[in-house]
Amino acid sequence: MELIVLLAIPLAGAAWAAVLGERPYAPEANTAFSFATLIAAAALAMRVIGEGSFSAADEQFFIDPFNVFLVTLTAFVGFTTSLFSRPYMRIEFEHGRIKPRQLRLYHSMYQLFVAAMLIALTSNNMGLVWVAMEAATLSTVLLVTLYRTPASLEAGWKYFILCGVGIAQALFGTILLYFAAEKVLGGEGMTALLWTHLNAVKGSLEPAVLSLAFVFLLVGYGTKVGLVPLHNWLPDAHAEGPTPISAVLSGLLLNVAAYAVVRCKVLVEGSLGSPLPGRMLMAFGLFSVVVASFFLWRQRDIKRLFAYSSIEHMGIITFAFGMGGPVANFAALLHMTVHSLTKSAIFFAVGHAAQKAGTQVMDDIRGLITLSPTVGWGLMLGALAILGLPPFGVFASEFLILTTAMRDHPWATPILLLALGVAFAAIFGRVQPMVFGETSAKRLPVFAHLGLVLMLGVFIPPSLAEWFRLAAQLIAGS
Amino acid sequence: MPDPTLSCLTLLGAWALIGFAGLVRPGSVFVVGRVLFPLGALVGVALALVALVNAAQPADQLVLPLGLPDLPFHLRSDALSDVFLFLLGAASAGVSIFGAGYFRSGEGTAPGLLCLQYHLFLASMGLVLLADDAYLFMLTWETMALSSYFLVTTQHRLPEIRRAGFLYLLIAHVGAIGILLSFGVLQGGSWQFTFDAMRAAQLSPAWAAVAFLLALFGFGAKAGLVPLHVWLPEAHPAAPSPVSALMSGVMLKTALYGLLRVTFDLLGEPVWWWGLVPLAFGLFSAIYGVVFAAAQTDMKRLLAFSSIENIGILFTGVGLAIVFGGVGMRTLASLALVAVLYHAVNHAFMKSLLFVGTGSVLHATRERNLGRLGGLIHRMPWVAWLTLIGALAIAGLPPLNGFVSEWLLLQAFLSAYQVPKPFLGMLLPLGAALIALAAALAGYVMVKFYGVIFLGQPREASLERAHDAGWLERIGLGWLAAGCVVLGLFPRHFIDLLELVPMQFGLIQARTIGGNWWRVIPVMERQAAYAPVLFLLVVGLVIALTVFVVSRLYHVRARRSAPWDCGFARLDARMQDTAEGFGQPIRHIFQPFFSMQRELPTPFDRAPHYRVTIGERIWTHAYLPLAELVQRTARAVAWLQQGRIATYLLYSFVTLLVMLGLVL
Amino acid sequence: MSELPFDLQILNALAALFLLLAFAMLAQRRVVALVSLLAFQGALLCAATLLLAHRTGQWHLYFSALLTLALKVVFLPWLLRRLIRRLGVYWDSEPLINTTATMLLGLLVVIFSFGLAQPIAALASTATRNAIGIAVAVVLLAFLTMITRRKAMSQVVGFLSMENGLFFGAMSATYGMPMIVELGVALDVLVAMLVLGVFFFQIREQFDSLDLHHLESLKEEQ
Amino acid sequence: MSVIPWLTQALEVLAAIAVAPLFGGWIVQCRAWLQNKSAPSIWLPYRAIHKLFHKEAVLAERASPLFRFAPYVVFGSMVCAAAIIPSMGTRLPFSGAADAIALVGLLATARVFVSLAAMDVGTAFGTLGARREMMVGFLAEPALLMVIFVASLISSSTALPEISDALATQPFALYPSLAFTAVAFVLVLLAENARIPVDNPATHLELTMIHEAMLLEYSARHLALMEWAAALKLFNYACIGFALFVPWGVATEQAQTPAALFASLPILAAKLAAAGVGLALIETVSAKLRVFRAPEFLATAFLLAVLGLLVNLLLRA
Repeated sequence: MELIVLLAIPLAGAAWAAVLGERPYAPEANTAFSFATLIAAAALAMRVIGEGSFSAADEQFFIDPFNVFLVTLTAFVGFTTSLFSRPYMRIEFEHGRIKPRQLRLYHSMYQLFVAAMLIALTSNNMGLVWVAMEAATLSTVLLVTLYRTPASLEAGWKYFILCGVGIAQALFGTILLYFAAEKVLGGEGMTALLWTHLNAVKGSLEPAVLSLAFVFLLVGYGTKVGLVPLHNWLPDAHAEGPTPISAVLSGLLLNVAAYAVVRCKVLVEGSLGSPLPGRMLMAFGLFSVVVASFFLWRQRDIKRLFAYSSIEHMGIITFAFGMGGPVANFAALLHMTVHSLTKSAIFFAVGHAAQKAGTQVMDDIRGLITLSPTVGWGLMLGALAILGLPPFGVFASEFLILTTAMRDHPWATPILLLALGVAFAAIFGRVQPMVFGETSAKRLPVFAHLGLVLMLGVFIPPSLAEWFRLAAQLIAGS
Repeated sequence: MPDPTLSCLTLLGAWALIGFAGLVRPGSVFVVGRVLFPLGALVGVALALVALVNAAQPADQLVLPLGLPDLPFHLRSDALSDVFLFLLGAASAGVSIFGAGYFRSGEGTAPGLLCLQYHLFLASMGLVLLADDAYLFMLTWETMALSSYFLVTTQHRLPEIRRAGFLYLLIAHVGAIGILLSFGVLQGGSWQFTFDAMRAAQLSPAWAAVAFLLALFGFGAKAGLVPLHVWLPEAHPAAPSPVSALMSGVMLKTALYGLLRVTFDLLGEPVWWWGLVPLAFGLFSAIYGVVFAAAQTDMKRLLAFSSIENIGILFTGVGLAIVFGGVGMRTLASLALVAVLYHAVNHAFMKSLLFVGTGSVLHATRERNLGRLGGLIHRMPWVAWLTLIGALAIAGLPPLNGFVSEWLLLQAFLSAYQVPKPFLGMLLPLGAALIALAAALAGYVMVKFYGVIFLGQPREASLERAHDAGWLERIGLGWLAAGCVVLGLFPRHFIDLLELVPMQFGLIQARTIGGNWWRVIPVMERQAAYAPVLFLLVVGLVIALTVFVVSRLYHVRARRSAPWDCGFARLDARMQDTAEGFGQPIRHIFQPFFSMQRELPTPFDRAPHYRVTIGERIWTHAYLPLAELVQRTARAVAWLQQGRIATYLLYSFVTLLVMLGLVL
Repeated sequence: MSELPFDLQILNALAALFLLLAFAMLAQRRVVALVSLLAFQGALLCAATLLLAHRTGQWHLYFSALLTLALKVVFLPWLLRRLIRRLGVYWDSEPLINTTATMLLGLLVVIFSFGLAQPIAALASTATRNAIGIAVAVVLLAFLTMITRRKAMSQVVGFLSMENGLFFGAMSATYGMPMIVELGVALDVLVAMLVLGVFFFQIREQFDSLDLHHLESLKEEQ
Repeated sequence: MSVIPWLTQALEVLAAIAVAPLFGGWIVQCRAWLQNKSAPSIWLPYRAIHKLFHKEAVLAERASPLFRFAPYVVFGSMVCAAAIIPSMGTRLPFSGAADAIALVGLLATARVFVSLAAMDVGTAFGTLGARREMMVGFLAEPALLMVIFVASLISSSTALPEISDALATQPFALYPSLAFTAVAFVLVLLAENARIPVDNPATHLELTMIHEAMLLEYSARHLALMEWAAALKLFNYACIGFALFVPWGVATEQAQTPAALFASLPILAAKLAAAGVGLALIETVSAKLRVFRAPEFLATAFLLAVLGLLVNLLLRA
């Protein structure tokens, strides 16, 4: 029941906005819909915590601790982002950078995007997951090109093609999965693509096919996760789209893609019984972390900068999932949470900063702390948080990941640390002059997020920890 | 008697509360300056007392329901942490009360925010000392770095200060990574990150060495051990003086604490050759720091380099202790250790005193450049006389406290010839020679520091309007100066406290340093003894007698007139030595240390001018190339992103093929 | 494979033809021709689906055949042709790699993918033994097509032929995906095409051309 | 406890205060003879001091209290130093209060105060002198410490009386290390007491002067105390030398009888006389160095001392 509500609300929102999305009260309505979604998600979470995982709509949908926490996260960030986008979009509108039509498009697509992600998260049917992922892409493509500038068009085009191709690979992977599954589960019933059933029989699935399938799935969904070298769409899309979209792309879409990858990994690992998939994830993750950290050094555009930092963190998460085991998975989930909170908070701050300074070029943004203390502090603290400085939660997850890496793969630790060091120097060196210094010329969400992250650094509520643990076990496949 | 750890924790919590109270009326200098900072000082005193009481009691642990799910916060108060908590409380009390008078509004960060950062800094330092598991340690460690970073960048409008802050946080972070790795090794397969687990862990010699070296790297970076010191001379001058005082006086010591904690407590039995590393680096830092201090022209940079020197001395002592402990000469090891701890506490007082002194000068004159100071002893007698005590103390002159610790260290060095290792027996006494050299140079530096700032003629007309420190600042200065004197005159009692540490480490079973309330006997009476009180008594007696006799037999008439100066009439302020001039012999003698650019006037210059800029070779030879390397790599990586979509598709294509090949 | 029943032989023939078409698209430089090739691919797909539907008698296969016919044979080609006419892009300029080289590459790709499919084909219980290999080959060839083209339009066509390849694989290997998925996928493809339409016009009005070299400005400055 | 040690202590201090100027005078005498000039009266130093005490002190306007206070501190610490050094007997009550390292520290204190006082008025010569004095000091001090270390290695004690006692009582043995350090010590002594070749005590106005330059602003009683302290310093150094290298003749631990004590007086006198001649000789035969060369001179001293240390550790002798 909660599930239907959860999925219905944003869809309704999309439909509504498609018609009336440019009305003056539209932003408020948008927020209202997001808030309703959040409520529904919370209710759902309550239920799962209460009764444990369950499935719905003859098993097409399936809720377990793993995805329900992502659902809640998605709903929450979706809500805060809508809060942030209210003033942001109004200013854009007043500056005449967007027209009513585009505002309508924006609102409807925003809701659609949220809906798509929720479906992708809750669906039990790998095929449906694919469909939802594709829908999420399509709904954001037009948002990336919202400003109609040449750059934004280019970014949108790259986003569309690269992710399209990638997602096509994922589809082929899904087909192969189905091909392997129907041997065991029989093609007639609809069960052959249901993750729960696959998970139940993963031991008896044909390894050769599954490994092949995994390659396609990994390349496909990996493109959306933004793993190097499949990442090339990501910085452009983040930099050129409106900031709220950058926030949800970084904060949510990447998570959802990672979620899909992990779901597949669980199956394949179970079938192969070899660490190969894990190794692949680790390799991708490590490569992404290192390359991204070096990319950070040469950035001029503030949103590009943080886009690359998203790649870096996705790399860390992928690496952690690749290592597997309860601790690493726990850490990865924690990192997912804190990263999407922090990164979206940063993008909020960046959005305000860019609007204040009237540019996204970092060299032209100076002395935010005098221009507007809240933005300045928000950006500074956010940057420090994302760089893994205590007492913020990112440190907690990175601490766990690093220590686990030290235990299981000592060779990887120095590489990770090197990358983290480089990234630190790069990002902090850019952010500090923007926040401080002489300038040449109400933001609740930021601090709400940072506050949560801060709390997660010092104290992880037992219930949440339990939740993570369940999820981690689930992923570890025990 | 309340639970030791809890009582410390409460006091630290009080600090944090005071900090947040600053946010209630962030703009009000009165609330912050007249209420909160004095309160903070009181808490500091209380903390020092509590620590003194706790030190005598057995170690006591406490677990908080916070932290990671399977790693809650562990806290522990034992002799080692209590000694440093005492240091923190006592020194910070003086600095806080000074700060109460020092911080004014309109200088960078708002007072309230400053108050918050300042007290969080204090609290986090305290928590570092109490932490008993790796996570809490790292957490508070980095919080300490972060809060101090914000304090350093109070005047963030100046680009060089931003640069300083960046450099500081960067190196702090790199060091923290080293420490984290060290902990990763220390847990030794148990994957429990509590210190108890680390104490229990059995490490192979190789891994133990790795852990030690990593820790040395990490803590060395924080302490400013050469060559990881580059942030220190930048950050200390950048910060407001009370903050510099805390950073130099207390924060650097937390690094020492960490090293001791890891080496003697977590690793248990150190191996003798480990000691050589901190010994070598320490000696080098000592000489390096003091030589550069002598060449400085900015009073706070000068003090920062002198801190590097003292850190060098401390690490030398640690190295010596490790060597002694490793070869089983436990009594001497504990002697060296006591010397180190003593010097740590001394330095906390002396250096804080000097830094806050420069703070008052800065406020009175708005001037940090020695070339524009002078003659302030007439304008600000309080600051001048109290600072004199600090200067004499740090120059290691009896009967003040600096001498005691260096004396103990030299005593330890003197027995080093007994170390039963080839060469070591011969080389270690040379270390004593270097320490002596460093001490003597420190004297040189302090004469320069004090003489140029407070004595002679004012080099700028504006100095005539300089005003003396306010009463709160005087109290602060007085407290710290008193600390220097008391620690110098009654070392015995304090040594009793310090000796608990080697006992905790199991180096010695009972106290070995003898003596009574008025004298110290490090090893045995006929070898050496030192009785500062008696010492002072005799000198004072002679002085009094002389004064008396002279005034009785003759007269005490005196009249003022223009200085004679060999009959030269037109004497002006520019004829006295500048800071550069005073440092010239050092620059001359230690040429190889410096990389100097000089601009010398030619005989025909209409308006001749002379400029010299003194750089560190380490910058040009180590740090800049590193940065260059990263840049080049980044450029190479950036080539991946060429903007052509076909290329991107090719990437995916190739990736796909490669991975298919993998599973094939 | 003479012992195969006749309809399966036809299916194999279709598969081979499918591959051939992929090659043709790799070689073809006239955009209009590309589109018709695409339509032809769609037709093959539809035929194969019908064949399988007839053979296995699964009703939903008829449905998906219908879907394919409507979407991939009729609608999309029509849409593309219309766009081409409206935007006046008939020719693709010289491909990035010359055609013969591309063909050789394609050959290697095919060999590779057949090799890849060997173990799977060995255990495929379905009638079509080497369909997977062909599907992989087609997908990769389409990939190659996209890489080598300069015009946005031809890239899209390559993209669609990739989708066709996928469906052919799905069809022949597994008799089609579950209905709901098929519907979803079809919907997505449709939407994608519409989005594309919008895109084209936006790009056009920005750069008054669909040449991709206009879209190479976002990069790391060297 | 017996009265003898206290007697010794008192006697030593008084003797030091009393004899120090005479020693200076004696050196002047010897030098005059060696350079066959007619020498001033040997009592001249006393007269000078007496006269200075009578005069009215003239202070520069800018002189701070530190300037007036310094002479007393310097004088006091020199007297205190004299109390540590065993010039007649090795059983001194005060020796327990401070060992040789403390002695070095004490001398350093005196030096620092002289230099600070010199910088106080802020004249060109004052600061110049202070700088040079500190330069000499920071090289001489570790050298002196090394010298003492060598001796303390032999006698395994850093308390000066213990050292000289040990050296005096043990059966005579040749210590090559002591030979090295003796040379080093002489160099340090010359440098620290503003003698040729580092400084010229016989001059008042010379661009290369060190000690005099610091005292230029002093007059009357302050100058007198400073001069007296300087004389005491020379006397102390001489006594340190005796204690380390020719300890024989002092009343030792075991045999600290009044007889021995009084016997030690003429012996001390003889030593001082000899030392005076030696100093005069050195000052006559050697030319003054340029100030820039002074560091090398002292570096040599430091090196010799360290060499002595190594030799000692190597040969255990």
